Amino acid sequence: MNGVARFVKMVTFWELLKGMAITSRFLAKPKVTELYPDVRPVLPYRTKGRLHVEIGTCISCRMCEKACPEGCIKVFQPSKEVFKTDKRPVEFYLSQEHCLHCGLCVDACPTGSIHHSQEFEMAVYNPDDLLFDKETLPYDLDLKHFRWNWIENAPVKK
Amino acid sequence: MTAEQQAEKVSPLREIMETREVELNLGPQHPATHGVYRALVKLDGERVLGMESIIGYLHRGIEKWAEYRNWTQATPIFDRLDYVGAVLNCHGYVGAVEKLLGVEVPKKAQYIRVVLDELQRIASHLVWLGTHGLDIGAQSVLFYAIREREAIMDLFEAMLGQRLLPNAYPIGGVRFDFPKGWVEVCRRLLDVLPQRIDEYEGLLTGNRIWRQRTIGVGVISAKDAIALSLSGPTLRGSGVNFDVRKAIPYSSYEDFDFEIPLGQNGDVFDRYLCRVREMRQSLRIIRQALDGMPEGELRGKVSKIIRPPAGEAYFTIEAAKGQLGFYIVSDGGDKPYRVHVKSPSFVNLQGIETMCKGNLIADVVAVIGSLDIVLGEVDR
Amino acid sequence: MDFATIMQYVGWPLIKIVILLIPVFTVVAYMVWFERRLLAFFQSRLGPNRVGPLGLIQPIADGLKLFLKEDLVPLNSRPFLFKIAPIFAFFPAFVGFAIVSWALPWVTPSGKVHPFVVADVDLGILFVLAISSLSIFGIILAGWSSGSKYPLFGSLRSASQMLAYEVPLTLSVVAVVLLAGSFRLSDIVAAQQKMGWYYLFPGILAFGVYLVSAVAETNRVPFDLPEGESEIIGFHTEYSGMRFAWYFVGEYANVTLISVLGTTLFLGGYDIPFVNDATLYAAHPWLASILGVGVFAAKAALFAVFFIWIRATWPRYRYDQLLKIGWVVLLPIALANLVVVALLKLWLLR
Amino acid sequence: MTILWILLAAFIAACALGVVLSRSPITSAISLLVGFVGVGVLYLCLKAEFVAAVQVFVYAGGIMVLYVIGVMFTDSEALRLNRQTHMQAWPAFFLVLLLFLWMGHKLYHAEYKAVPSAITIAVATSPEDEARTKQALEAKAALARDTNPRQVSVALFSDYLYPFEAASVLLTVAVLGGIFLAKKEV
Repeated sequence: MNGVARFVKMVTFWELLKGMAITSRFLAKPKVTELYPDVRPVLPYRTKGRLHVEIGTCISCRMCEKACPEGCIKVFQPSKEVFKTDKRPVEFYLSQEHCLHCGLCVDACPTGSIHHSQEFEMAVYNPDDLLFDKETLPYDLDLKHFRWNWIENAPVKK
Repeated sequence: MTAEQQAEKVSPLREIMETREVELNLGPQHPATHGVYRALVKLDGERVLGMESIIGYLHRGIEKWAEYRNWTQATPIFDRLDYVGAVLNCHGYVGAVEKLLGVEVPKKAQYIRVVLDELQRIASHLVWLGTHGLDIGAQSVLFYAIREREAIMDLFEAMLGQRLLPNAYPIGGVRFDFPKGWVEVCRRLLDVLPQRIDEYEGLLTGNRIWRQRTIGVGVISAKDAIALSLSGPTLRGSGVNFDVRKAIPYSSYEDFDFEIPLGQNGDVFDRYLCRVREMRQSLRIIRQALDGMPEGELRGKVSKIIRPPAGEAYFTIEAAKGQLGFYIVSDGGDKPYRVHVKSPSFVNLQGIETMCKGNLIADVVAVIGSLDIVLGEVDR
Repeated sequence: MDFATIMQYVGWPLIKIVILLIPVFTVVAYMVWFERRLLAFFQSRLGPNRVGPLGLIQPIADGLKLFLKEDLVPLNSRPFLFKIAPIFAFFPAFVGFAIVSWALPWVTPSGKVHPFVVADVDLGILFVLAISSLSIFGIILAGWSSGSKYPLFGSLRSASQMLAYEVPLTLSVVAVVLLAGSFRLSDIVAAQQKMGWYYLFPGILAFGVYLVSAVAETNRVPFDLPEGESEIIGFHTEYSGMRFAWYFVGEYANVTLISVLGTTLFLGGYDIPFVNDATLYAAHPWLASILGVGVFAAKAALFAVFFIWIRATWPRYRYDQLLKIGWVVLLPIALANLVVVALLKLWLLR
Repeated sequence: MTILWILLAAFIAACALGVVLSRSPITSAISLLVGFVGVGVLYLCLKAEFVAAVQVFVYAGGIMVLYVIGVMFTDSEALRLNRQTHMQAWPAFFLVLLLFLWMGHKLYHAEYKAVPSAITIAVATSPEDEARTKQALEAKAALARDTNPRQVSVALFSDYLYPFEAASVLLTVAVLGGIFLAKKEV
């Protein structure tokens, strides 16, 4: 009996047809392709995009510079006299070209001045464009592109 | 009759028509080698007489790299070993440093690590399933598998901030708790995935073409597998019950109830079945971990600058590909003196010659697929 | 020779060829688009949808790109053979379309009959088989003249594969020829119309054999070993630009031809199902012809969808398994079927 | 028609010469292939469509593939370097010449019987004789029904049955012998 069943299975291509049924089921289902430039992706809050530095709250402690495994951050402290009153760095360089987006600098920062933004479109024609300085580092979060994701985010880190 | 005996028996026809073996370079740029792996295959027609693995095309000096960074800075680079199982690699390194430091990881952090590890294992297996299917010609499985992996990657992005190489764990625990709503989404995924795995099995497991291509191909016996020190599903496909999660439990794996799927014949099909079943077991583990999530600290007591005492530690976990070991030596400084990685892909790759000999070229492709090698881990 | 004779022997055929080739080229180009889209839909993707509405200009963009690419000839190759090999792969597929009869003939008011076929030759189907057996040289010569090992393996595989599958293919066609009693494609369709049902049913085994060997003949999944992307990259590994495109076009032309032939042989060609063609033709000859072409295309599209569907679903066979299926499974089935069909013809379908 | 025929014949002869004279085996094979196709076209000109199709199908499509593969996998460079000594060339030439002379003689003195075609019958019929007209029309219809493969098969299974069967037995023996040799030697 078992042999008969096996023979019937062999000549009826049952399992091959089953596979075809599975593929055909997806014919009518909604597609998963993301139409990226037309439909902006929805990014969760914790996305590690380009590094964003609030120069105003930075105290030039250089913790991020020490934490960075790739050495892509360079902070220039102001002179001693200025530092007593104004701790903001005179210059802050960030080479996005080498950034691993590992988040170690964010961990290290005592004031929360450096954090990952949600900007992810970092393709440039010229590698030099990936070198950011004090003026170019902060950017305005263009909120109209980013809806909050289905995962509501955890409270903002202080 | 072996090739040597055939060569000895000289027939008159053979004297006139002397045949030569063809040496074929499979790779380094080849669609089926899963990276820049080169196999020098000696062929008689399409039959493989001998095979030589040539590796090193993706050598990036990761181990040396780590010696020039301090202990914390070295974590992100180990994500890049096995780039489809980054969280697991990170766990391996971080676990080794914690062992050397003697840090107690809080229970909650351990559970979170288990959830993420198992998700990563499923993601890694899904990539393997897709590419393995594609190697043997089943196209759609790749896209279905990548689609499901995408959902897992979304979970990673929400939890860890990145999709592929998230630098998941700091030394001593985890960074954050799950974000709000994450657990519900994860549970929804856990409900969907078994049906999806059923679909893959419907496309492949029963399919007569798939069975003909995989059953009895690339056989390696349990004895050979142990002798070559294979690990992971590649070893378990031969019927050897060894899983680091059971044998040397780490990160509270002893709390969970799961089975180790075993094969019998050690052929490509058994390794395939092992991995597919392992995905189901991983789902079980994640569910248990989410259900039994304890409350508590996220991170153990670790100073900001890590200086482990002089000494050495070996810590091993069950990565998606097999046993991943980190042997670290400290001279008491803030940088590792030596980090050695026992990477499963590199070890498993040794079995390829035993498996491929006497098979056809098409089988070599199937065998490479079934070993699930990632060249980033082979060359380091 | 007067003008009328020249027109009869040279002029009209040439005009017909042009009229035929333009749609055939278009269909072949859009087969690629159709396959990519449908395959993507099976895989829950969208496929090419950027160039033009629904990605409809994609084939033109692809063709343009291939046309503008550099034509590389490898150093180790035999340049002459390397250059002529694509022609061998390309032309047999297109020549085959000449004998396909697309619809019932048009009758002009003056009583002249214009058949919907370039050359309704006596031995139509045999002619196609003979010509298409030449297409194998395109593959063999490409593999050999490239001076590279992967193409060589590809061509070796494809040669043994085509030899193995041409026999069952021919035998399954012969079964239909037996039933119809003619090699002429229009006669085969007429015989099916007369019989009242399509040869799919008396020749179900032949149909199965035809399907399998057609897939193998066109080198498609699960028998796409000569290309076998993931194993040996294929016989056209070394080709680039337009020469590669000829292989590509040739493959899709083959798929189209095989679909069209299968429709004619087993699905009744331009016969409109559930409608008495003869009465419709008597009433509105033009309508019957146009509908006939439409129905024909729809039936052939079924074949194409089937090909794409199995490409989306099944894995690939191995070289030895493939040959085993050809010689050990299909050939005996085809032979037995031939006997069965002959007996049917003798006693039942006289 | 004659011009076409002569051109074709010359083309085929050129191909045949190419087969014999070419140094590189692959060129020989290709010219043999082209020659086969040319012969097929020649058959077409002689209104033997079936034979033409079979010629292309079997020789060009089937047998030549095996030839080409055989040539491909032998070391053609070594063959080319190994310049063949042509000691047999002159005797062979004379033998072939003799053969041609004999064949020409036979052909020249052969008697040709005209095959009555439908047209000749139609011309021969006189409209007066009703019975003969009917008969002629029937014959014409029969001839029209007589398609090429039908003629071939009728001839094969009636007049030439014995040679046909003998040839098939011979081929079977050859196939079996080939398998036997291959099994034993390789």
